[in-house]
Amino acid sequence: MNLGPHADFIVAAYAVTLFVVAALAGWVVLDYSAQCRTLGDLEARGVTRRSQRKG
Amino acid sequence: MIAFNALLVRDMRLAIRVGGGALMGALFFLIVVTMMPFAIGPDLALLARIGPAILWLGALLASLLALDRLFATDHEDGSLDLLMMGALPLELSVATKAIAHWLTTGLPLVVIAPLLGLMLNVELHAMGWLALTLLVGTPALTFIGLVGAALAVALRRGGLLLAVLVLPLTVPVLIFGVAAANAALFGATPFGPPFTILCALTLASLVLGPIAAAAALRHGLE
Amino acid sequence: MPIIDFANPTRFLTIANRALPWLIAVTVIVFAIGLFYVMNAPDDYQQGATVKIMFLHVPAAWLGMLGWGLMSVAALGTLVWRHPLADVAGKAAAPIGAAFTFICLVTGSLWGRPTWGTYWVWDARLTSMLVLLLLYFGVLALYWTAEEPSRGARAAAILSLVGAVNLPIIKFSVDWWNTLHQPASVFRMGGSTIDPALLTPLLIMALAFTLLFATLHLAVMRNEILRRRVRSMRLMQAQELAEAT
Amino acid sequence: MRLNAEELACNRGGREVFRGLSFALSSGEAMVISGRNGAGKSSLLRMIAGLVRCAAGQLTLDGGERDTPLAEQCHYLGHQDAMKPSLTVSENLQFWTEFFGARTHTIESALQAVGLAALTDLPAAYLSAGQRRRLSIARLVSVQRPIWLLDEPTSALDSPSQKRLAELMQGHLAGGGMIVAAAHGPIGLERARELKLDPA
Repeated sequence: MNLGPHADFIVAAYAVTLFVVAALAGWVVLDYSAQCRTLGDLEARGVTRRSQRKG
Repeated sequence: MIAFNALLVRDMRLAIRVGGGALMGALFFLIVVTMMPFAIGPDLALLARIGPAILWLGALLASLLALDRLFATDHEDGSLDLLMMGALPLELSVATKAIAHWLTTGLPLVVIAPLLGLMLNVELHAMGWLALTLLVGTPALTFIGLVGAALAVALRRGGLLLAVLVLPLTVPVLIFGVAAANAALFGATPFGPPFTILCALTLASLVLGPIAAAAALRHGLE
Repeated sequence: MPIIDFANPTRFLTIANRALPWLIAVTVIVFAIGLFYVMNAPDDYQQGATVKIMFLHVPAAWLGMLGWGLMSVAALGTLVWRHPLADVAGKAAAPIGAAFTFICLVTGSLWGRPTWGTYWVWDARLTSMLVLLLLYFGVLALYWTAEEPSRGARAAAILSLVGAVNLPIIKFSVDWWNTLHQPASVFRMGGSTIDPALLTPLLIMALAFTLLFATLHLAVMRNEILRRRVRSMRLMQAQELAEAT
Repeated sequence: MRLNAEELACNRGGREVFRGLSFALSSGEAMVISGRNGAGKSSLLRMIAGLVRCAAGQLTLDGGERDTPLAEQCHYLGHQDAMKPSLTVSENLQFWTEFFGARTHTIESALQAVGLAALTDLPAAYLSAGQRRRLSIARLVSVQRPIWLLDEPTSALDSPSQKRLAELMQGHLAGGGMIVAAAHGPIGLERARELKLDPA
């Protein structure tokens, strides 16, 4: 594959896209584990949600 | 020193937590700069010529309007009373708040300025110099605006009053900031003199701003 | 499965947990196929290899707009039907739509440098996307500023609908503004005719990006539901303590 | 230690609120200021805290640390709680403790004393008005200052919390502190002196 005289720009475009998508995915994964940890922490302390309390 | 750190950390935390306005200044900056070509037209040669002026005006408005709530929230929830009763002199507390504010609002402006410069077709090689003038000049804007923020909270008014009070005081900063940026960009005049004066203005406002703001708070809040 | 089941957040979480691995796998496969086609795509006779940037730029633009469409539908769901998941969906779409709009702008600017000789031209399409990005930032700032989620959700829903009504007007006025000033010689991106050899990879990449959007959206929605669960549990925690003393 | 007020006068917005006010308070003593609305209860407290200027007269503190201004030896509990909703309970208390120059190891016991120890990591936005008030009171405990100035301290507090506050106040007095409180009703200080402010 020959990218021609403007190879830098093509590579940069793909790199930026990859970076933004990776950052988004990283944020999603980190946020997920953080929320799960907090939830587990709260459940371990015996805090219940209202919906669970009724049952 | 502990009190200084505590206040700095608290204000920066408040700025980046939910409800804080850390990036709002940068966002406003971006929007103001984007609006300019709609008014002026997309002529790249013209935009490149007035680019530094647009960036400086945008940074000026962004850093002043973001100052609006600097003391107001602390006044409303009673924190300001307690800040006055600490061992830290009020002048230093006020300066600390201003530093925290500049770090969370002014610094992002400097960081995104080159990006906006790109959109205004400002020469790449001069972008660093342009950012440098903003880096040196925006603290002066924050510390001059500090006085306005203190007066506004003492008068229990916010919003435009701040801009009306403070904008005339920022004229010298604007003049020498744009002069230095243009000198770096077009090289018609030397960069040194306006830049040195800009530095002097910043240093002077670092001293005078907190003193005037503290006086305004002391007299205004009785 | 009746659609009403999706209304229950717990039920939604179960479905999302089950669906996400599959979605991720399909997204990766379609991206692999798309990138293979992209590598073998011929160069454009006018622009050479830089046309490869189009395979990122055009899908990103499409998803940037799709994101706002999704937010508007969710806004109707929040305001009219008061669907419990609607504002979660709307809130989750905002950062993803903004990210794709940003990708569109950056790739457009990197495409523009070899084509126009500068990184940024106030071209009608790019400028409209820039205004869209600013609108996204506004919605994100609104979510960020609102301390109470439900109030923030309603405010953001109203803003999304106002934005949706305004977007065509903005597009029209930017076009008008641009033709007023723009010399006609400037090259316009994405001409009217596209070679079929370029169209196939473009369509596959568009599909891959759409799948990526769906995956991310589902994952962000799941995070948001968990975040709200944490919030309600914390409220319960404060309340329980008040009852205990 | 002894707090002296001589011939104090107070002007608010061009209106004379009170004048010729004198009192003295020694270590271990408490004083409750009463009077109808607008009589200047809050103004007197803010005057001692250094937040309002004396129109005439003077406030002095005998004994104690000579170089420290009066305001820096006072705790002021006003109508507002001075707590930020986006910071957690412990972050809020830690900030004020550090800002007033005290060691932060007192935070945990202070939260214990007001019954908020279980909520340290909760953002203050989740607290009820009474819980926020208690967090504000925890500040008095975590930083040692001899004079407590309390403006309607029992407002928003339920009766168990009021009892807890009364215990804290008794402890403070027993340790040689002073309390000046503005209140409409009893706040749990039986042996407090009373200062009735009449409109001038």
